Amino acid sequence: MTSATPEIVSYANALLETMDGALGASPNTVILGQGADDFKGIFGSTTGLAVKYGKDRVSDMPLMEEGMTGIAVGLALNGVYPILTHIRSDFVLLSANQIINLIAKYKYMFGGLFELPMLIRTVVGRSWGQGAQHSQSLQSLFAHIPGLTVIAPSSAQTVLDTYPYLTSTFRGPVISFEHRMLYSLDFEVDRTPLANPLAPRLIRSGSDLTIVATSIMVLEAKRAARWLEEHAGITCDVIDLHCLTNIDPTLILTSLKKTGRLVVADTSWPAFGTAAEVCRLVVQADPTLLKAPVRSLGMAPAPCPTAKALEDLYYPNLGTVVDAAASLVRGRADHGVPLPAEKTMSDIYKKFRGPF
Amino acid sequence: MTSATPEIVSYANALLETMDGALGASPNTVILGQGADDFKGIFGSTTGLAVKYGKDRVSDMPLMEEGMTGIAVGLALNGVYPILTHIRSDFVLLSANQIINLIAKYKYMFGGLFELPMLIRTVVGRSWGQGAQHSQSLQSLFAHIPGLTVIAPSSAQTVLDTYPYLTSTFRGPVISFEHRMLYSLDFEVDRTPLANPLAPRLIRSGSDLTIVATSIMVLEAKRAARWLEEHAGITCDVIDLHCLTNIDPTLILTSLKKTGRLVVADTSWPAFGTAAEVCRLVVQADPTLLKAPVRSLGMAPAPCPTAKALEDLYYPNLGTVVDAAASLVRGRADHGVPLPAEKTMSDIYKKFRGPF
Amino acid sequence: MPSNAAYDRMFRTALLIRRVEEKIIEIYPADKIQSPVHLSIGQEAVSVGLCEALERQDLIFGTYRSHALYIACGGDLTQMFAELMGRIGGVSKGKAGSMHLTYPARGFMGSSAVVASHLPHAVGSALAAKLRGTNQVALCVFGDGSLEEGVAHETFNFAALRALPVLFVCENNTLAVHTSIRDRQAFSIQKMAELYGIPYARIDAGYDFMEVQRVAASCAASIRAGGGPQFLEIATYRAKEHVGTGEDFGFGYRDRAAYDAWCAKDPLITDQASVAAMIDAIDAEIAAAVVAAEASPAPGLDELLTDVI
Amino acid sequence: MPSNAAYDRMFRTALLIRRVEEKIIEIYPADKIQSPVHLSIGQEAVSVGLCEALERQDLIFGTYRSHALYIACGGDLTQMFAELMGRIGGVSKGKAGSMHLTYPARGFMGSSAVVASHLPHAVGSALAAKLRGTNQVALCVFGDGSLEEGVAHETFNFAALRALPVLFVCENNTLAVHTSIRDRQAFSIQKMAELYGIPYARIDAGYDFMEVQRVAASCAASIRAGGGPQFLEIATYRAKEHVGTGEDFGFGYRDRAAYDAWCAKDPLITDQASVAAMIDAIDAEIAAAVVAAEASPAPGLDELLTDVI
Ligand SMILES: Cc1ncc(C[n+]2csc(CCOP(=O)(O)OP(=O)(O)O)c2C)c(N)n1
Ligand SMILES: Cc1ncc(C[n+]2csc(CCOP(=O)(O)OP(=O)(O)O)c2C)c(N)n1
Ligand SMILES: [Mg+2]
Ligand SMILES: [Mg+2]
Repeated sequence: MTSATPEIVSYANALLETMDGALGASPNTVILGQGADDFKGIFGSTTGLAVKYGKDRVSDMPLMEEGMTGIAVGLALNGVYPILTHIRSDFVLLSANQIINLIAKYKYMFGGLFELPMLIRTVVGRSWGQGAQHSQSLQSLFAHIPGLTVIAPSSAQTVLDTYPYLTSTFRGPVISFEHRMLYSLDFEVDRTPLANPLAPRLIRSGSDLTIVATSIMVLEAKRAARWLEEHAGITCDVIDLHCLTNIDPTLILTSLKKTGRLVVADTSWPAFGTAAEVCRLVVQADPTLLKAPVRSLGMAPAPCPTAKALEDLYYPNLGTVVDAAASLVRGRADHGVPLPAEKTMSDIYKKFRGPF
Repeated sequence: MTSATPEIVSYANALLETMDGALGASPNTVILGQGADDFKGIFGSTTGLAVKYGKDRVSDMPLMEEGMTGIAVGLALNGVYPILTHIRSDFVLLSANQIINLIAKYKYMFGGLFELPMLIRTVVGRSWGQGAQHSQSLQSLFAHIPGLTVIAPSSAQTVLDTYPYLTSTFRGPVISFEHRMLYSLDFEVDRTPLANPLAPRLIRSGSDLTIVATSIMVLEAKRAARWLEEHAGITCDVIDLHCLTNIDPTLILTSLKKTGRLVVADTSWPAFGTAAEVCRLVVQADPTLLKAPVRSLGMAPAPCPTAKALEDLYYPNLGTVVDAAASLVRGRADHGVPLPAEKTMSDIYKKFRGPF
Repeated sequence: MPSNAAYDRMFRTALLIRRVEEKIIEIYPADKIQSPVHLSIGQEAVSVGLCEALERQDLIFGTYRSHALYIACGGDLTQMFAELMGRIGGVSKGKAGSMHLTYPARGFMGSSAVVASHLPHAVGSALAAKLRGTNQVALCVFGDGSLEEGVAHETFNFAALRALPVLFVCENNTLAVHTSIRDRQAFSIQKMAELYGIPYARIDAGYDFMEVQRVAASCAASIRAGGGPQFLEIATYRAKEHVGTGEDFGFGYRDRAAYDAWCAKDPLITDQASVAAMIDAIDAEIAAAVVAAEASPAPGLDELLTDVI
Repeated sequence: MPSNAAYDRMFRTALLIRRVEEKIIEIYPADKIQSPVHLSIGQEAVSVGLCEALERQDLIFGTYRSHALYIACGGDLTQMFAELMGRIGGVSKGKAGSMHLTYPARGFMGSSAVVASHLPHAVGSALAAKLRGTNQVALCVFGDGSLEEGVAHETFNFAALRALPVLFVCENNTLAVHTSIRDRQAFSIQKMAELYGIPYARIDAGYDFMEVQRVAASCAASIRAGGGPQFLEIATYRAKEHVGTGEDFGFGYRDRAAYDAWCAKDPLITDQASVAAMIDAIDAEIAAAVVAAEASPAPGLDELLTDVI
């Protein structure tokens, strides 16, 4: 452990490895999705699997999101574990009825007679002018609904931690929001299994501020924490929320006892979103933990504009996180902490791909 | 004003009056919905209008929620104001794609070239064993999405305040969550127009506690406030949130400055819901306003069970609100305030229909 | 070949369904069943004939109007009444109620109150059957209204593309709530099935369980032989209001004459000899089930949050 | 009757579309257009013929692959390039980009990147036209993939039921991304249209704008005369990869031979005399539009939150 160089895996390869693993582990596991079997292989996450396991098990689909999701229900009811793929999470809205009215309710509504183990993988688009209809990060909609388990893996590590557990052990339906920009990044990974892969993770420790983040905002939070420490001596707890449903707030509350200050950085809109839910959990437990107003960072309250210039303003980034954190800790907007020059995350990650 | 007996209007009749008014005011306003023209008339809210205005303008529809909603887009783009009806808000999920990917984005995505004025009316089921698929209150899902305006009218008064404004003046798409149990209740109404029908309303004043409520929970909050005053001398501010999007928090913050204690009572699940959003707005402004943990009341974190015995436990009611309020104000669970005997709201409203 | 024994057995099941629903009508005003009920009276023979044509490993999917399907597949009566009454002894502990009957012990895998939402479930279970080589047929029963929903198109296309073992059965009572099929569908149901190359058959005598059994059995045989999906349209008649226990001939949207014509052909009315031979035992069985169901307690707080995830 | 003048006019528009897209291919590597582009090269004649058949009051709805439709309906070139480049001078201030072109001044009412989602928009606008008596025809252009989505079924049924003035046009390039129509559709497109009683016509020579114009004009005339919806399937060929500016014949899912066969019939390739007569003026027009577009500034913070509600 000590002397070995850490293993490096890209997000896309972690996905591919876990998909391969799931298909290899059981003949009754299948992947269904438009293009799941083609040469692009859902951005590399299913490449080659149709050849290896057959097109019956890694199956291209017509355009039929609602139908495909209902088919997953029937598969699960008859002994097959379905993995669905959507190349943009926006398209999952076409199956909102199946997910919310059927999948989320099937076990409870029938008094526990049925279970619907399945994994719905959806990719969140961002940058390169995806525009209003190819960029949404819809985790909050589904996290509102009891019966669903919603995750937003922030790294190859969390993919490797969580997907094998989901496909082999977990008995409920799961929706995963995978961020497109993470796919090409490399991560250090540690193969030690976790006791509970759905728990939040403390991924950096500090004492001035708590940053609760999801998905790619976890990377931004880590980078911001490093910047703040280097440039201002401000240290942060960074918590990767990872799973948005049935959040155990202990880690957050413990951190806030120390820091008293909270920033929530999510990939979606703050209103009725992750930021809102984290705020609720905190003030239901103990509002006196908060020594300063909470800051929530997410997409601007508008549909996503296509123009690059607006897109750069639309999304939070390293600078936004640093600025929010510094003004919270220093207690004023003119906090004096230097801001990083980078204007847009996508440009950075095009050049620097990790390892993280 | 002083001596006149107040005018009493039922919720259903307020809806019928505003629907009639909208059709009468413009030949280019139409109602579309399954059963909109039949003898049940969407629980009395469209009865007789097909005869009065013709079946072209009050139009029954095949089963085609996604298609129908897309048709509303086309109507709005070509000079017709559409009012859609869904007899259960659960069915609106079949049109989530049109509402979220298209309707919410049409104006912004095209740089303001188009507007989509329209009203989507959905009825929230509750009680009498509606079960998991006929009882959801899905306002939070849509309130998360920029571009939509989401309301949950709590009374005949708010219907009369708001609907004529929406159908005649407001230029954006609106989704309204009308509560089925409100339909048969009578309300005192005042015809004085409001400056901003989408603002929250302070509907009762007190000093010990702030209750922010939506839809039928506004009635429960009012009844609870009365009970608390009568039985324990506890007085409450009751705020009807009414519109869940772009909430102006001023009224809530002003109230909290006085009371320091907050209960949020919504018709849906608290997680990622209205309670969460209200908490976010408060702690982003000033967490020190909160002198005690916030309580959120909503449906239990499960799909809705059909059995009456479980349904009674599933929903918050007068007793739950009183209990939460009393324990907050007294600072302990054994608060000593007597609880009302009623176990279930539906039984009460079957006997007592107002006026409220 | 259906024998007299088969006739008697199916007649008995059909009569059992009718008498169960008449019992529901009887006890409904006392608020013993506190939930919406969508009665199958007039439509019993469809479910009876279909279930008679299935094998034990087959899977069944239905709608909110599935009392008949539940009983026809062999569902336990006490568990049914307990379910309708919201008791812990219900097949789903009272959490499901009338709109969501199910009986997995006989392959009845769920019923949904969202029109057409179960169509892809049947097709998915058929895909699993094909992948796993289980020799199962999936039976999917739905109303004529289902055919308007987009998911019907998606589902039929996929079932046909993959030649899946599914029997689609449209119970065509010509109504969706109060709207006639004429005002809803610009297409013919037969042509819709044929669009996907799904073999289609129609039964006009939807009251004739023997005929339903015969045609359904031949469909199932062809499906089991690997012939892919089949489509069966069965004309039937909804005797009561869409939801609830009353009649609704007085509201101008339909005609009592059609009802009378239907009754004149319904074996449960015309074959009074069989009725007389069976009704007492059936009624006793029902009465016992109601008593047993009522003895079951209501679910308590300990059930509120179980089985969510 | 289309004259030589009509041929020249349509040829010019088709060539303009092709040259605009070739300009896009040229400037794309320099990251001037930072968004996905779905090129229409090979499919230009469809939009050109259709728009030529419309009247000024008519309404148009398209997909993410609508460069051709935008230009064919008369959209301004500078506003188009500015839109693609994310400039404030774009038709939608840069907020829309390539996937959401629109030009209301010529009735182009929107294009959606969610496959098939615009079908009901066209039908709704046709319903409004009928209610308001505007004599408009709604033109709805979509790819073959759209027909698999449930909403297509819902929309066709409704348009037929209400006899609405809408012209459905399927641009059948036989591909959805990389998947052949054979692997996606168990139905024939013709039979699908006919299922709803929607009159159907097919054009095999999708490169022939004259033919497209002729057939579309006769469809539009019939629609305008109150004949209800019409359906036109037009065979066409997507020359480039699904999204992006490259070719993709090397990935095994399709054949270069089919492409070569198509090119051999494409007037923009075969009629080199017309090309020679027009290309310089066209290229100059395009170059000027690019320069003008680039002169337009990027939208600023003041635009981020406008036009939301
Ligand atoms: C998606 C959806 N839309 C609307 C409804 C309301 N609804 C309940 S039953 C019904 C009619 C269905 O008719 P049909 O499919 O013919 O079945 P039947 O009731 O005649 O058995 C409607 C519109 C629903 N339950 N689900
Ligand atoms: C609802 C939906 N599902 C999936 C996608 C991803 N997608 C984009 S284009 C496309 C293929 C569409 O094919 P077709 O309709 O034939 O149009 P073409 O691209 O050939 O013009 C797909 C699957 C999408 N945009 N929308
Ligand atoms: Mg019917
Ligand atoms: Mg295509």
